[in-house]
Formats: sequence, structure tokens, C-alpha cells
Amino acid sequence: MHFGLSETQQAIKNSARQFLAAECPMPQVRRLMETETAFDTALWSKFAEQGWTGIIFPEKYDGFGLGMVEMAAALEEMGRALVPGPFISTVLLAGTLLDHAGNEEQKRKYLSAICRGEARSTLALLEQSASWDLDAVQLEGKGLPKGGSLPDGGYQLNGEKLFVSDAGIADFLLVAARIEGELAVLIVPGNAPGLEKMATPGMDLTRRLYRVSFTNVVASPESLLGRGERARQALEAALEVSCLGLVAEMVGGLQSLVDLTVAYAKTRKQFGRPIGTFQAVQHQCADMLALLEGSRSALYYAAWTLSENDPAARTAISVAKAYASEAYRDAGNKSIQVQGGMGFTWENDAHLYYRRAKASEIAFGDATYHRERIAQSLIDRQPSKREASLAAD
Amino acid sequence: MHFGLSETQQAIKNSARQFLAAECPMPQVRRLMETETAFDTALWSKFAEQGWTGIIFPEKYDGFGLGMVEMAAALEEMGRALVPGPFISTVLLAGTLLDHAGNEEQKRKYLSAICRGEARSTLALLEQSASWDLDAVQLEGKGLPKGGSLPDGGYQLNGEKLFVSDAGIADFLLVAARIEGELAVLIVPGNAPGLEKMATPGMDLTRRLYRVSFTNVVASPESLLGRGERARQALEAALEVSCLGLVAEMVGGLQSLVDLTVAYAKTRKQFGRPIGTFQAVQHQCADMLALLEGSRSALYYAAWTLSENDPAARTAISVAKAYASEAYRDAGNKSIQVQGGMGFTWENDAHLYYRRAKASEIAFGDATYHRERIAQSLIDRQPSKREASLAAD
Amino acid sequence: MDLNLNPQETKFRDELRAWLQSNVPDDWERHRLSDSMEDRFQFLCAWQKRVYEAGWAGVAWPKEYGGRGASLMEQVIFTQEMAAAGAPPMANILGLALIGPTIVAFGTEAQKKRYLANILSGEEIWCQGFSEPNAGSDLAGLRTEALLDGDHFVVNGQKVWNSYGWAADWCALVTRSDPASQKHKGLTYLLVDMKSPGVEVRPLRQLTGESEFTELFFRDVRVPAENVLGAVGDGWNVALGTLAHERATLGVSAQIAMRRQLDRLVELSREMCRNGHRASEDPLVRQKLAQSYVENEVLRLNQMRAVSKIIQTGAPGPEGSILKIGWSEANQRFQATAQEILGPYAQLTEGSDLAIDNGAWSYSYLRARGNTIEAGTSEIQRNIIGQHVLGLPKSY
Amino acid sequence: MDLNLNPQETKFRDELRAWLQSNVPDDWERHRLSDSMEDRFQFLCAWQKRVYEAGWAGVAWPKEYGGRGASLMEQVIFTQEMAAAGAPPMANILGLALIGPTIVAFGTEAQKKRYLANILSGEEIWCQGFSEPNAGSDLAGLRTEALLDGDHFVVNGQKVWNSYGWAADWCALVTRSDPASQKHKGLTYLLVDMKSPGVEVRPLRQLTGESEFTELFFRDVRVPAENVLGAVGDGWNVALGTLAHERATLGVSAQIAMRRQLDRLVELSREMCRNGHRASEDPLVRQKLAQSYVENEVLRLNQMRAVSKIIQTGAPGPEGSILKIGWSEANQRFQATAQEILGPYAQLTEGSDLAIDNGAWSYSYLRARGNTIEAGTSEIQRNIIGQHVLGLPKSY
Repeated sequence: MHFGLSETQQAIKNSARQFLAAECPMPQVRRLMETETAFDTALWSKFAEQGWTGIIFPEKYDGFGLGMVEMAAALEEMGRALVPGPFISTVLLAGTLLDHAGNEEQKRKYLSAICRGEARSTLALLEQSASWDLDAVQLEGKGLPKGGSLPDGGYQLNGEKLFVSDAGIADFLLVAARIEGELAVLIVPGNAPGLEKMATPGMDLTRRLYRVSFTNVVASPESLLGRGERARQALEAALEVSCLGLVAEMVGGLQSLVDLTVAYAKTRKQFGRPIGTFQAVQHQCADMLALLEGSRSALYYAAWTLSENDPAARTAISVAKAYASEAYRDAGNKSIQVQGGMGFTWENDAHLYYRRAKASEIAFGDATYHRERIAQSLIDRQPSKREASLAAD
Repeated sequence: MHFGLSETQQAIKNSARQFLAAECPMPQVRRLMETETAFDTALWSKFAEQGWTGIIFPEKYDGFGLGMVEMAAALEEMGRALVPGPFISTVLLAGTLLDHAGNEEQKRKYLSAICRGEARSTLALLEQSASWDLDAVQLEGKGLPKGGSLPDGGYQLNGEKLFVSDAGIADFLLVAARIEGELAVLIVPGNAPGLEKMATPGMDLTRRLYRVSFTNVVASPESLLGRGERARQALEAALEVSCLGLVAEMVGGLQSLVDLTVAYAKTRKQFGRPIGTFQAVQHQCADMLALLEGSRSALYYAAWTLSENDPAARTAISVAKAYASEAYRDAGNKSIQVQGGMGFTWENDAHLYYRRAKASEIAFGDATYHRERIAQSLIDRQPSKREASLAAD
Repeated sequence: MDLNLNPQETKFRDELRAWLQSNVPDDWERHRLSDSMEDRFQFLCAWQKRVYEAGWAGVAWPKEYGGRGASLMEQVIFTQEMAAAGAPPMANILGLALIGPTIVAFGTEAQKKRYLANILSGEEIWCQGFSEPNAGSDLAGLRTEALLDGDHFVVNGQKVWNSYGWAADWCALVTRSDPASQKHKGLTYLLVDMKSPGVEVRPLRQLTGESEFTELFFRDVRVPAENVLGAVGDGWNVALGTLAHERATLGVSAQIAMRRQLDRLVELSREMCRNGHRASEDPLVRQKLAQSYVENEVLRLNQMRAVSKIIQTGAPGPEGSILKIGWSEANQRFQATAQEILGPYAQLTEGSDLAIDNGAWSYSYLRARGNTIEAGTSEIQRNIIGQHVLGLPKSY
Repeated sequence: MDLNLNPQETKFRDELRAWLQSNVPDDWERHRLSDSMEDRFQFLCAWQKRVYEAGWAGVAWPKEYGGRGASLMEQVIFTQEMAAAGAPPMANILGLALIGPTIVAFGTEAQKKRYLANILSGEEIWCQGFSEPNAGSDLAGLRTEALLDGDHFVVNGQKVWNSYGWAADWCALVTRSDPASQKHKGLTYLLVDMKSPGVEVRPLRQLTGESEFTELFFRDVRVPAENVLGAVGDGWNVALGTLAHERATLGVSAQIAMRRQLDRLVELSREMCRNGHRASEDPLVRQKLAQSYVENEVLRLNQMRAVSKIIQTGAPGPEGSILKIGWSEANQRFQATAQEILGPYAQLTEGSDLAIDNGAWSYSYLRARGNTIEAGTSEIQRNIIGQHVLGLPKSY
């Protein structure tokens, strides 16, 4: 038994760090966040060369075939570098959905394009309720009559999706809808007639959210990725994987906050000595480290259980997300506080992480949402005697 | 407009402090808490001589006729001195109930006895649900048939009351019951046949809780203090007044914690200097002071609104109780932490306050209970435009 | 203990209410949300002039200098009534709340005559030059130099975090007039004309994206010696006076602003749906809203009690640090609570059509982060409480 | 990352489970709750002997000194399986977890032979003499004197907060052997026979009312020079070794104990009624229980990760302070949560027939208050993290 990255996993992490230090340093992040889409095609191509765009998918579809722990290790470094753009939406959300629900043809066409870095995508899920519960999906996919002027057996979509990340640069969108009352996922081209994408700017400047409206958008019969139980399971899998990836990013961001805050506390002087000598500062730094290490332990455990298809994964992911959501925000608060006036300036990087922390806290459900998921497994089922007491299992 | 004690009110507070420093210093508290009832007749008589046992009741019934702010000022000092015994149960709970619901005869007999310091009493309210909601009262007072062997028109009580403070030394108990479905309060002698009182020791060593069981206890027709709306209003009034008095005690206890902790931090040395020079210690002391002052402001406001019969009193009391409940506990934690190993000893007084803080937090509803009361007034009624914005009203 | 207004206070309040009812501009909300910082400021200047001309500016200032000569309690009533009426704030807030009272306390007769009326009318806008890049919380470590040369001080140095620096005509500047001095000694408080040659103002962009603050650069700026406030070398004491006013007064408006936001949040929670119910019916939401109310009430009551104490003792004391910690930390908790209750919509910023109240909530969440840093960090306030209220030894 | 047990670990666990199934005494719960501290201790001594004789004591200790020679991971599995089986703890816990490992690391061959086996069997019970009345968190300030007189050290001084001091045969004592020395220098770590003339043990009553700890008084106690552990004057390093073990190991059992209480709390919340519903259906209760679970899981996982790191690096490091802060503060939050959920009944203590679980909850609430003080206060742990993990300068 070994709890920690293996040598290979550590090597993946190290090389990701080196790569990002060279290719996506903070000035690059700041440049991209001032652009309309916070996306850079050249950088994305380099990600593809690293194999990241297909990191967890089968080689058959041009993926890299790595596991969840390796993915988490790489994402940790992306979060540390505050990489802008659609990695989670394209690779983790859309990629996992296609991998789970796509038929051979859909995988060859869409998943491979993602793995090769040729296409960007996202999932359009949330609606007005802003609920992550799949039962909240209401957007109707109306079956088209055969023999009409529109494609036989296709679907017509009318309605609106909110908080769709990176929709503006998506070559195609995966749209959660309801067909005859059943949950379904459809593939809709980014330039489909009747599809409109409006940016809804948020606190996180490095990642874009959109409101996507559908006005008589037609989806072909081939665009149906799945419906019923198949769609639900694929959506659940995509959300779990993406939530895990997001937590990995959060852990990386926490690491950055610790690093930049400690560096500041060592050099900045007030009252004639480095501020790190003051317990009020030193102890905040210590607390930040504890928040980081706790988040990291929860992350690695969640990644491992998911990679093992362990039924504990669902709760482990919720534990990690609930803990990291509050830890990242709290560490952001402490980082800015320790840095005082300097921490409150635009030029200081702390607020970029602080903003990302807020967006990450919300995405895939906040701490309250995940605690309720945990409560369901902790309280509502009757655990067996052994299971309840064996804290280590 | 003046927010603070008037000169007279301050004088009452100062003289209470001097009196208690002489008559109930900490060794006396420790002596009493080792006794079975934590009650001392001689000390009680002295309280009566000070006029405390009748502090808020009309002179007509041998009371002292003071207002809520004066009562709060005196109770603050009792809480500071950690006075053991039945002040709240006898004077505030039972006294207020008698004052509100009693008829002339009952007041002359029972309220006067309390005011003169001749009788101790308490309210038996909570049942198995441990709920402070009056609707939770279930103990049945069964009407006795006229002309039977038992007193005409009396009541027979069967059941159990829990968490009854100071029942062991009560000369008579006021019992909340239900007569023909209606809320009612009955006066039951402490030695009534069928009445059994069992001590249920709790964390607070200075105040006793009892389980009181009723087995065919007979109450005379004259013992009915009130029923229906009259009983409800009197009970509500008694609970509000008592809750206010408890908060005053809590503020006094907080003051003691601040005093003893700061004194320790000034003198105790570690690493060659007084521990108060360490920010980690100094800042905990500063936070304790903030908790104390916030609690005190909330207390005085609640006392004033109640003395003015201001409809804002209900919420003001809940604000004070919710805030002080967490403040007192938190200050207790900090006090012991600052004092380190010494704070964890039996000989150190901090834990006596810490224990009292826990019992006080629970009594008359914890912070969660009072926040829900606040929510009812804040959320559920539609405030007028003006009222909502005029924060000062 | 008597929270009823006395007849004089009642009269004051009733007259003020009547005046506000017919004078509060109805287009402030629109200006507040949509105009540029400069336009907004012009609007506020016009409003302050109107308030001044009606005799409501400087409620507690002496009559001989253009004030109303009323009590501090009436000043508080003024602040509350203004808020209740939805009136705009005053443009020259630093002059009114901090620097004017300092001039009243430390100024010569000539200085009072020269400056106070223009502060009240808003004709001269003031900013405050205290913090420096290497002396933020450590005010005693400041290095901006003021060397006497004939009947002028020559000022060289840099100040940061100046609110309204971009609008100011005058600056209350703390300088080191004795270059050999250390810490609290040898400081001098100067009143500096911002139009003096050598004064440069640069915007300082803060994490919200705005440039609410500036940096000020002084290069051989000549300031007449008569512009010293208090004695030469006594700048520390004068500055402490200003800071005490800052701690004592900032909280009143902060508390009221928070309460207004809380009322709005309650309203929103009644409209919002969550799991098929109104959010306001969710026990978690109810607890959070009630807790915010509790904290806001405690702020309000602490503030009222402090005002009564200042009226008794004559000047704000170090207890003001409790108020400062109180409102700044309560506001941060409240903003976090509001984000949690409002959910994903709350993260959206100005310019998103889905943003609640046009992004007011995301802005106030970010802006609140500065509360425990500006006007003295929470760490410094806790030091002050520890040492100057509780009498603990100096910390390290 | 591989949380599957390897074949050796699996074998160990299975054998242990089988042994526990037929050997765990079924009357521990009764002894735990009702007997006197001394009776309870006798019970635990008997249990430890049984464990030792079956070869399960000292899982990770070298075989040549009576241990099992297994890995640290197997030691952790041992702790977990013991807890899962509801087995009693070991009587000689300080000897096993702290002092034994320190003797393994610093002892001479003769010392290892002399002490280790008796620690494992529980024949000799150990306590730890570190804290002093004026040197609690400030271990470097300790003053208990040990002066060399021929081939003996003569010890004079006082120690406090000694767990099991009343039961101990031996004491691991940190002394100042060079009276002219200051701070970390000139300390010597002695192994002291508690039956030596001049040793006095007094109970120290703690805020729970129990006397779990003692005070030790040393008056001219003669300790043979061969009982020095490590070098004379190097006691600071040896003591740090003991403290590192303390931080690294205490957490495992604390986490498990907390988890068992959490499971019980969940069970109670399913049975309790609140406003006409089960408490476990109340959204507030659900959030609190889930948060306790989150914190407990993070403790468990941090601990597992730390164990893996110790296996890699060979010795516990200053990161153990994160674990110490973690379990102590999480347990305090958990106890407060439990009190809130259980309501008025939870305040009742042993001896009240209404008390939940015979007062276990009120006891654990009070006892938890000591967690952030014992074994190094949270303040000291944060200093260690700041200075020895993050590399910040020494604080004041």
C-alpha cells in the first residue's frame, strides 16, 4: 500500500510543471484573460502534443490511456499555472461523455478530434434552476416527424442553457435534453442555425461562461449520443471525472497561493522585520498549508477510488470537492490578507486565484451540495456493522 | 438618546459586584457546587435583603419595582461571580409567571414569598422532546370529578418533566400542563404526594437540573394559575424575561473570562517573556473582548426593548441569546487555550465558566433555535419599505 | 439606557426627514450603477452642495465654522436617515468624516477659517496621504520627507492607497520632518494643495478592476509652514486623531450598507426557487440569513454604544478597533453567505444580463476582501485592542 | 498511488482479524464505563500481555528486540483492525508508541535489551517527563536539574501533565544536566526508575474532574549514568524524536475514535425526534454530520499519506504538526457539533439516567478541550509548520 504519487505519476506532474512554466507563465495567463474567449489555439496544440487532450481516453481514439491519478497530477499543475481555457469542458466533460455514451462512429468522429486537439467542446447542462441534479434538465428535444422537410427522425431544440463553460469556442456542444420525458444527450454543432451564444462574464477572468439559447435548432438522428439510463450514466460519469479534475486544479491553485504568500512573508518587511516573523502572519501561512495538504490527500484518494471503479468514489469525490471548495476560498482570503495592500492590487496574482477559487467552488456543486450527497451515503443507508466501524476501508 | 447604563443603573451594578465579591467569592462558589443542591439558604437571605429576589416585581407584593435594564445589570454581576443556585428559576421564571398570570390571592401568597426570599420555585416545562416550543407541552392535567374523594374541581397530573432547574429545592413548582387540550399552568407544592425529583447531573456544576415525575399528583382548583391564552402569554413572558436574565449572566461570565485570561497573559512567561506579547495569544484576547462587547450591546438593547414593551423585544432577545451563546462558548475555548495546561486543571476557574457556558447555551433554546425565531420575523413577514431600510429603528 | 430620541433629536430627525423627502434626487440609483467614476463624482458634488446649502452638512461641527453645532447623536441620526431615504453619499467624505474633525481638534483659528467651510460645501475635496509602499500598517515607519527650507517644507516621497486621490484638491499628508528621527517621533502632519508643482497622481488598480485609489508622488513639493496641522514633530498624535475618527465613523455607513444588502438578499431569497421551494423556506438559508442579521444588529448596537461613549468622553478611543474588526469581518462573512445563497448567478459580473442586480453581488464580494486591510489591517486592530484596551504588553 | 494491500499486508491483516475474532475480550465496554481507573488499567495490562504473547505487540519493532519486524503500514493496519474489532487499547501506550521507538533509535545495545521487551509485554509501564510548571510549550526552558555525581546523575525538579504517571514503572525524563546552559543546549534524556527514592507522584486533577495525569516531584533522585539515552547534553534531539513520534501516531487512534463516535452520532440522529421528524432528516443536522465526515476523512487520508511518507523517508518530520492540529481541532469541532445535534440531553454527565451513552458525550466534549493543548499547543504546532516546514523566519 502506498498513498502518494508513484515515480511515474510524479514524473508526469514534474514535466507538466516544466512545460507550463515555459509555455503558460503568468504574463501569458494575463494576456489570454484579456481576450474575448481566454483561449489560445497555439497553446492548445501544444497541449495536444503533450497528449493532454486525450489523457484518459483509449489509444484507439488517439487518446493517451492514462488513469485518473495521472490526470489529477497533470491537472494539479494546470491549476497551479492557472491555465485559461476549455480543458475541463472539452476533455473531461465532453470527452468522458463521448467515451461513455458514444457509438463507434461518434467516438471516431468526435472523441478522436478532441484527443488530437482538433476540436473543442463542452456540455450544456444547467438551466434556469442552476441545479446540478440531472432531474432538473427540462430542455425539450422534440422528435421531428419522418418525411417532413427536416431530417427524418431528428430533434428540434428550443430553450436555453446557462453557465455553459467555453461555449464560445466549442466546435460542437453536447446538450443535455429531455426527449419524450427521458434524459438524453445530443451533439449540436457550434454553428448550428438557431444556436446563439452570449457571454455571461463572471468573477473568474480565465474561463468563460455562456448563456446558450436554442431557437428551432435541429439535431440529426445521428447526433443522439444516448438517452435514458445510458445518457444518465454517461452524464454522471462525466460530472464525476470533471469534478475530480476541477478539484485537482483547485489543489494546484492552493499550492500556488501557499508559494506566493510564503515568499512574500519571507521578504516583505514591516516594523523592521520580515512579516513572516509575526505569529499572526506565520500562523495564517501554516493554516494555508494545512488546507492545501488536506485537499491534496482528499484529491488523491478520490482519484484512486475512481480509477479503481470503487463504489466509494462518489462519496470520496464529494469529500474532496466539499473540502477543497472551502479550503481554496479560505486560502485565497488568507493570501490576500497576509499580503495586505499589495495583495489587494490588480497586479498581484493572488486575486486571479481568488476569482478562480470562487468559480471552482460553484462549478459541479458547492460544498453544501456535496455535503448533502455525503449525507445520503452516510445517513440514509444502513451500513453494515463492520463497514461502519472499519474507518480504514 | 443614550446607549449605556445610566448612573443609577451603573450604581446598582457596582454595588452588586461589591456585594458578591464579599458574599460569594469563588471559594464559596466551589464549596456550594460540591453540595447536593448548590444552594445556600443564608446567601439567599442576603440576596433578599438586597432586594434581588423581588427586583422586577411590584412593591405591592414586596418587590423592588425595578426595570429590565436594572435586572440585567444585577444579573451580569451574578454571572460574573458565577453565583450558584436558583435565581433564574425562582425569581425570573416562577416570579414572572405569577406576576403575569396570578390572581390577587396567588400573587400575595406565592409571589410575595418569592420577593421576600422565603420561597424557592421553578418552572417545569420541557418534556421528552426537550423542545422550548409551548405546543410541545403534553403533560395532562385531568379534571377531577366534583364530589369525589379528591378536591372538587382539582386536577390530577401524570407524566414527566425534564431539565427542570433547581426542582430539588423548590417549595412549589409551576407546572406547564394541558387541560382538555388547552395549555395551563398549575402550582404544585414541592412535597406533593406522587411528586418525585431525581437529579440529572450535567456539565454545569453550579446549577442543578432534575427529572420530575408525576404519579397521580393532585392539584387543587386554587392551584390553577391560568389556562388558554392567559397561560400562553404568561409563559411566553416568563421565558423572555428569563432568557434575558440568562444572557445577562452570560455577559458577566464572558467578562470574567476576559479578566482572568488577560491577567494570566500579562504575568505568565514562556520563552522568556509574558505570553501576552505573542500575537497568537494577544489576538485571542482581543477576540474575546470583541465577543464580550458585542454580547453586552445586544443584551442592553434587548433589555431596553423589553422594558419599553417594544414589539422588537422578541427578536432583540433572540439576537442577544444567539450571539451570546456562541460568544460565551468561544470565549471559554479561547480562555482555556491561552492558559494552556494551567487552563485545563480543575483548580483553574476557567472550566467552571466553560461548563456554565455550555448549560447557558442550551437553556431557553440554543443559537439555532433563536436564529429560526429571527428568521420568522426577518423573512416570513413582509416588512414595510420604510421599516426594512431604517436600520436604526 | 434610553434609546428614545429626546425632543431636540426628534425635531432634528423630523425636519431632516421632511427635507430629504423633497430633495433626495431620484436618479442616484441610475448614476450609481451606470456612469463613470468621474461623472458619478460630479453628481455627488452637486448633491453635497445642496445638502450644505440647506444647512445639513457638518451636523456635529461647530456653528462658527459652518457646521450645525448639533450633537454627535444627531450626526448619527443624519447618517441613518440619509441611508433610509436612499440618499447619495457625500462627495467629500474624507474631509467630512476624518480630516475636518482633525482640523477642528488640532487646527489654528486661521486654519479652521480657511478650510472647514470649503470641506462642508464640497468646494475643496480632500484625500488622505498616510500609507506608503513600505509603510502600510506600520505607519511609524513612513519615509516621505518634509524638510524645512525657509518658510516652506519641501516634500519628497510616495503615498499609496489614497481614496479620492484623483479628485482631491487637498491632501492631509503625514511626513517625516526630522530625517534623523525614528518611528513615532519627528513626524509632521501637513495640509498640501494638490495643485502644487511636483504632485503627481497615478491611478492604482485594485483587484476589483477599478481604480478607486491612487498613488501620490511628491517631488520637491513646497508646502508653506503655516500648513502644518498641530505642532511640527507632533504628526503622530494628529494622525492618530484622524485614524480614531476613521475607526469610529466608517462603521456606521458600513453597517447600514450591509443591512440594506441583507434586506435585498431576503427579498431575493423569497423570489428564488431551490429544489422546488422558495429559497427562503430552506432551513439552511434561513439560518444563514438570521446569522447575518444577528451580526448586523451587533454591529449597529456596538456602534450606538460607542457613540454614546464618545459623547460622554469627548473623543473616540482605541475601542474603535473593535468596531473596525466588527464591520470588516462581518461584511466578509456576509458577502460569502450571500454568494452561497444566491448560487451560480452571484458570480456573474456587471455586463452579464443574468447577473443579479447588475453584478452588485460579485462586486461587493470582491470589494469586501479589502475591508480587513484598508483603514488598518485586522492584525493591527487586534494589536491595538490587546495593547491599548486590554493593557497587554507590546507584541512582536 | 496504490491503496490495495500487498500480499504481505493482506496476510498480516487476515491473520490478525482471525486472532482478534477469538481473543478480543467481550467485557471491555463494561470495564471502560464503570470501573475505577486502576481496575481499568489492570484490565488493559492483562490484554496487552495477551497481545504480546500472541506476537502482535510492537508490529514495526525489530524482531531482535521482541517486535514483529513488520512495516509501519502493518502497524497502521494493526491499529485500525484493533479499533474495528472494538479491542481495548494497550496499557503501555506511551512505551509502545513514543518511548520504545526512541530507545530503538537512540539506545545502546544494552539499553535496547534491557527495556524493549518489557515495554512490549507491558511488564514495565512508562510515562513521559517533559513538561514543567514553567516550561509547558517552551520545552527548551525546562529546569529540572540532573547533576553528575560520580557515576550517577542527581535529579531535582518537578514535571507536570504526565499521563499514566500514577501507573508507571519508568519515566523518560528530560533534564538540564549543565546548569550553566540555556535553551536547547545542555539537556539530557534520562530513563528513570520510578521506584527510586525521592520520586513522588501526585495526582493532577483536570477540568473533566478526573486525574488522568500526575505531577512528578524529584528530590535528590539518583539515576545511574548508564541510563542516559543518547549522549549527555543531546537530550533536545532525543526528545524531538519522541515528540515527532507523538505527533505522527496519536492522530491514527484519535481519528478512529472520532469516526466511531461519528457513526454512533449518525445512529442516534436516526433515532432522535426533532420537530416531528427524525433528526437525521433535518437539513441542518445532515450538513453538520456530513461536514464531520469530511473532516474525519481528511484526517484519515492525511494520516495515511504521512505514513507512506515516513516509510519512504525513514522518520517522521515536522509535517506531523499538520496532523496534530488536524485531529485536535477537528475533534473539538466535532464534539461541539455533537452537542448541538444531541441537544439538551448531551450536557448530562455520568450518573444521570437521562444521559446519552452514560455521559460519554459530555465527557468527550470537555476532554476534547485539552486536545489543542496537550502534546504541544496548536500555537506551537503552527510555529513549527511556519518555521520548519515553510521555512519562515523564527517568530516572536
